[in-house]
Amino acid sequence: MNEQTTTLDATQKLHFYQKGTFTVGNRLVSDERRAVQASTDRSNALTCGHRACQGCGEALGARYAMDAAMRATGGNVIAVNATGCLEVFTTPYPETSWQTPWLHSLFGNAAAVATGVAAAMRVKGRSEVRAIAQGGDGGTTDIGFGCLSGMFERNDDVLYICYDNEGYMNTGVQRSSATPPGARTATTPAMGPEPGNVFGTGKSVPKIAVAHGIPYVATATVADLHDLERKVMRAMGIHGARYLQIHVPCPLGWGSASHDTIRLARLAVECGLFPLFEAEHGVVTSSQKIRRRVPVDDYLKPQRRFAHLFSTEEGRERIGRLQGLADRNIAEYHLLEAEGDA
Amino acid sequence: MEHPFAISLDVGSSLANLTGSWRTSRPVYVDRLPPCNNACPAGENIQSWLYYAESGDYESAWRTLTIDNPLPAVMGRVCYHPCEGACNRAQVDEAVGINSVERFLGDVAIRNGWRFEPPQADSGKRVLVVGAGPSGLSAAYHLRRMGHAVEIQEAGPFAGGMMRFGIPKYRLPRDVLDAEINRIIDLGVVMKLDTKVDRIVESMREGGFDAAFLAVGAHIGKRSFIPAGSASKILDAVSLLRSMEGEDQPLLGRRVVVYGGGNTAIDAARTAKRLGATEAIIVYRRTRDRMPAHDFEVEEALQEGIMMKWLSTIKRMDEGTLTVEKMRLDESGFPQPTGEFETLETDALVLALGQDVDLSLLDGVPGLEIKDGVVTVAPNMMTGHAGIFAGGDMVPSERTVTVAVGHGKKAARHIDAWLRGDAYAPAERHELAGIDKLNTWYYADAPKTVRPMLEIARRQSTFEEVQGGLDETNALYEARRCLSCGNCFECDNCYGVCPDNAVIKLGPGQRFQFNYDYCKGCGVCAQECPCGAIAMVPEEI
Amino acid sequence: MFQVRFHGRGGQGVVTAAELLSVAAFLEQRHAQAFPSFGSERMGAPVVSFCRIDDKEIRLREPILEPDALIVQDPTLFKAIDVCQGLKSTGYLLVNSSRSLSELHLDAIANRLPAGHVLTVPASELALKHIGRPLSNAALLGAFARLSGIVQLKSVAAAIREAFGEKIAEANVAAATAAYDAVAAASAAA
Amino acid sequence: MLKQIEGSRAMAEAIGLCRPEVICAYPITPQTHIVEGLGEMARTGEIKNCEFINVESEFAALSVAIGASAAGARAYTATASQGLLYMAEAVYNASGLGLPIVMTLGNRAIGAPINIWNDHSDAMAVCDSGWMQLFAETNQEAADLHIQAFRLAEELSMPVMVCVDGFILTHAVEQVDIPEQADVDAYLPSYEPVQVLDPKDPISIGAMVGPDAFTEVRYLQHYKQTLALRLIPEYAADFKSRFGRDSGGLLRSYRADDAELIVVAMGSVNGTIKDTIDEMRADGLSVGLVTLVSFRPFPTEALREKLVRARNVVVIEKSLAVGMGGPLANNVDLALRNVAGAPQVHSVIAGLGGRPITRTSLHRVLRRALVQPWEGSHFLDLNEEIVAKELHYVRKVRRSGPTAENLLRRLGQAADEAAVKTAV
Repeated sequence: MNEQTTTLDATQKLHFYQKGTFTVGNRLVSDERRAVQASTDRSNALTCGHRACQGCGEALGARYAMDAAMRATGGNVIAVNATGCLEVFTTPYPETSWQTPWLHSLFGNAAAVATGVAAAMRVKGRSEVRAIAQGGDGGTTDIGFGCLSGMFERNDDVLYICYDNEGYMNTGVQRSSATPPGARTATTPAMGPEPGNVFGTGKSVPKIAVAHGIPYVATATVADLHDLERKVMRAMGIHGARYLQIHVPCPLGWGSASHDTIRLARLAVECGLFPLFEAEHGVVTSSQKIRRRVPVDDYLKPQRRFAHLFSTEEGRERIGRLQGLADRNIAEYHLLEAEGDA
Repeated sequence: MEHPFAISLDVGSSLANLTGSWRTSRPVYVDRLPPCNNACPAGENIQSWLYYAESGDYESAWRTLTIDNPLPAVMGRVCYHPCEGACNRAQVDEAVGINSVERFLGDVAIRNGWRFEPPQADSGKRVLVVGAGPSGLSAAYHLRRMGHAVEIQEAGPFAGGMMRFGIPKYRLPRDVLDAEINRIIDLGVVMKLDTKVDRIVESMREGGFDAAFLAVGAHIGKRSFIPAGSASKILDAVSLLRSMEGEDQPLLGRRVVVYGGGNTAIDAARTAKRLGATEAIIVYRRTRDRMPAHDFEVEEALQEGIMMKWLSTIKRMDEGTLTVEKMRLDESGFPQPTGEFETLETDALVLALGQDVDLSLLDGVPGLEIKDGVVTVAPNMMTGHAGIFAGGDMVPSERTVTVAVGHGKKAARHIDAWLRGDAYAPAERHELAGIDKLNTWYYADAPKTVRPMLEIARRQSTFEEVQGGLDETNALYEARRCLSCGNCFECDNCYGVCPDNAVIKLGPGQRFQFNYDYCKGCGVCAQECPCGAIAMVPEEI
Repeated sequence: MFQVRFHGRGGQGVVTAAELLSVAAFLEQRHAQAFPSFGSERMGAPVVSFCRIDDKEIRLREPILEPDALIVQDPTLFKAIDVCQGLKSTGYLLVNSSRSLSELHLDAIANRLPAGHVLTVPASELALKHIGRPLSNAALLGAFARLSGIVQLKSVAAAIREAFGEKIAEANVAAATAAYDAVAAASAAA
Repeated sequence: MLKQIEGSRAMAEAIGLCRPEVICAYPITPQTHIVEGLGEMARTGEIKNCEFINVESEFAALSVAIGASAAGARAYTATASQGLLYMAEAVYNASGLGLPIVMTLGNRAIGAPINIWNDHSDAMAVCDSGWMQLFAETNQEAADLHIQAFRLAEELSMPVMVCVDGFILTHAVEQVDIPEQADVDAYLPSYEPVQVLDPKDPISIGAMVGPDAFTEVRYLQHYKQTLALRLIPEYAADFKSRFGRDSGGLLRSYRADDAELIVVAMGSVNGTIKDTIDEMRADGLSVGLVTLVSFRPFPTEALREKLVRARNVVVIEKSLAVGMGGPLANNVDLALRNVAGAPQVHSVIAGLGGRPITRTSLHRVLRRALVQPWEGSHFLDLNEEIVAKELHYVRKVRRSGPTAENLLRRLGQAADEAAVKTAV
């Protein structure tokens, strides 16, 4: 049986896999080629009974990332959490959904707290225990940005994971600096001369992270588990400051169907609005190619936060500008190039 | 360890919070009908045998396949594979090469000498099968495996029926055909060749048969009246193809015209080409797209240099020339004469205008109804005469090997039930797994494997098999292109994508189970199931 | 309690001077408290620092408002601020200058104080000679030891040696000693 | 070892003796010399096994300490003034999570107007955050309090703020007896956390607590501080027995037992007050002092015991709760609440923004308290003339401009006028 498996794996090098290449697992591939999530002994770092909304992308992304980190470190992970949805829905007294050691301090200090954890582990001679900070986009790109940048420039041994759902969802869907242009939020209503979030605002924290020259920066999505896990594994194999931004759709905040969470994450990548890339020491080293390119309309349409764009001529123009952003990403990160030999 | 009150909590304690109560609809695992299975006239469980083939377990694949069809090597060559036409993968890139994998499995089985499991017990019933064509062989095989004693009485000198006398050997090498027929005979089926049944009721009585399955092929070529000079050489395609199995090959001359638009016309023209004709022309009254012949056969014929004359009818034949009238299609697509004529040089005219069945063995059988040259059968394949069933070319249906094999299986099941004084009730059919039920993103892009083709020069001069088979890697690759439409293939997606960890993985072959204590009913699992094996159903309130 | 106020400009080392004096007193088993004027002054601005010396614990935390002695690193300060504010009538005044009190127009002040309590000393000049840079602290403290007798020269030297590396310390000690001797010579002459 | 040493350096050396494992440093005057000293000692190896982290803000400084402490390390940081306010959220968080961090607060005024000099506004701003607050009178006590603070913090798993007057103590060079390492080791056991982040025994720390348990969490915090009322004197006594010095404790009194008038104060000003009291006693005036070391927990009973026999209590404090008066006075009032025949409490606001508190001014206000005690807050050395001018101007001119700049201008004018007069 083992021999046969080996043969089959060898075959895959000649003819890449059809069924199961992108699925979580597959009976025909060896365990190493299956996602951590395929395993019955995955950590379930974030376990059942949490109070996330139905179809929560963040709950999914957090389990994906933490389980991969647990696998990569043999379970030696301490997680620090910024205030936000993830914190609130996982740890309402008297229940916690976390199975790893976990600490919530404040909204804007997760990176610094994780620095402290890493320092403590080093001083205790337990450097094998790794610190991971996690937060939403509000806690990362806005209020936690100072601490994040500080952790980066000191090159502290922390992996910071931003679960990017493009707004302040915990407080009722307000705009953050990660909210995309055109999106309606409670603080960027679909009213007035420029309805929704204003074009030309916002920032790319992954790019800013790259500018810090830290050892590793990557973006990932809940729609591509293998890619996500690979990046977490890679990150955990490196010491120093690392940043991973995971795109996690929010059915509540985006006005999308709960079952569309992964589909939307996928469409965000495939239309080019959320480029998947990796960078090391300040240089972008790879990007995940778009497999089936779609126009941004396909991604925007299932989300009520963009519904106003589809009803007017001006809105159509703005969709065009969003397409422009997608096109720019595609060009900048070479998202359509033929795949290399890797 | 006692923790500081409230701020610090024991890990995993949220398991106490049963979030399943939030749910308004629940996911359920379902099995849906794959389009390939749905489209197979032989009723093969294609997806099931591909499942085994994917893992390289070819014997299990072959055994699963032959539960429904005893002739995979034949089928893998001559079937027009409606399965592939229905295959959902066609809408992703290209259909899975089911037919080629089937042939691979059939060939592997022959090469390895795999044999069928004999019946566990004899039923004591005897069934007469008339005709050793695909339908008769299929019925005999199934009936034998059900434990019945089966005797095939075949009028011809060889078993195989139209597979031998209608399909040229460059499409179906005879050793392959023989191997698969012999394997059926090895099950204990009695094969009586050169035994023409003239009076079915008498034959049954004399042989002490409890039931009969009539599976006489359509071996009589239809003739059309074409005024012809005395020296004109006119013959029918069925006779031409049949004569290829004899010792003396027919002499057709250098210029041969085949009249007709079906697969038989193509076979005849390609055979003529191989017999040395420098010109082989198919004359057809309509256009290519209206030709009943399968397009790939037309394509292969064109590759081999067969010429086509569309929108033409033959008006008469004189020595060395044919008079042809140009046609045009009317609004409803029927050809109408134009009054324009032309002549074609020709040495022989082969008529391929359809075939009839010799139904003389049914003369005087009470209760039988014959209509348009075929026997009327009930849904259970039984004729109006109790105990006499019929299938294949004899009954109203498409005349293909695959249909015939399907008839044989279906008839066998009904005969078996009838012999037990019972009625066979087919299993309820699942909902069709259409492309809309799938999430094809999870399947890597993998175009269909192209099967090797014999080089053109040899195709024009020899009867060697034109289309090659797949080697093992190719076959594996091709099998793995199957999307497993509608049926869980344990990809772990539902287990992975559940934001609430509410899917329990039961282990290899055991599939999954929902943990409704925690499932919030978001529906991500159903959306992300690649093969459409999860349905969302409303919670009862 | 003996209270000394240092006047200088930002960057001239008034804080260090006060600290050195306190350490010299400490080395004589006395209590001493040195503290700066707590400002955010930059280079060149007038600054002050303080030093209290006593035989018992010093509890007082107010600035030195009525000093027993003033040490002025830069005579130009007399034009800028009221350097002598609060100086006790029995107090000492030591000014870093190569010029005489008259030349500095300090005769009026000198006349209010006891004879021999007011002196100029060319501390910067001596520093240039011994240290190579015009850092007047050590020389002023050497001179002040002789002028006031509140600490001994050897204590000043020891404080300097505690604060600096050997080479710099010895140069400073030399400057302090030279200044001490200069004052001794001047008072002998008087 | 007795040293003539800058206060900041003395504190740094004392903290170093406590074997801190993670030190977070961010510069802000006047605490900067402390972390500079620690940084140097960490670099040279004088402090072993220590992570010294230069962070990007005070918020990060305390946050790093929070992470380190939760992960089981002895964590320390220092700040002052604006820095304390900038980390205020983390200040509450550290105490709410029950993390035994020790932090030095180099007390400094809070702007605007921006002011780098000493007062107690910063400490008062977070006095109810759940941290224990100990105020040092001298640099010796400042050094000693840190050693006691680690023991106290870790015993109760509650953070402690050691408050030292900016510049007055931090920048003063005076003699401090720096303890020996072995003695400190014997006094301060190694840190055994009551909760720790450890993959071997995972827990979740920092849960969201709703109305069903929040009151209990707060009550337990409060209860811990009441335990500290017993522990603080106990640790001070143990400290004295080992090191031979009175340092710390809840409070100390000076010539107060028979005093008719008792002054209450915190921090370095107590030294000047003692000198003043000695002078007043010499004049036959019945004055004494109670020096409060522990402001949080507030030693209500101990203070009551000290004050109850006096006729008048004057609270001299370097802070002002704008719109209310002196917060310390208010707290002292609490100690006398419902006491029959309790002394009258009089509030003096002094030393704001670094204004020197001189014996002269103290004499004036205390002598007045003996004969003509006042109600409300007395602002020591308030320049009433300038205030009156500004008030007049503000009433007259709507767009009167910024108060601070107006006052500075008036002060300048007054000085010029004085100069002109002198010249005349």
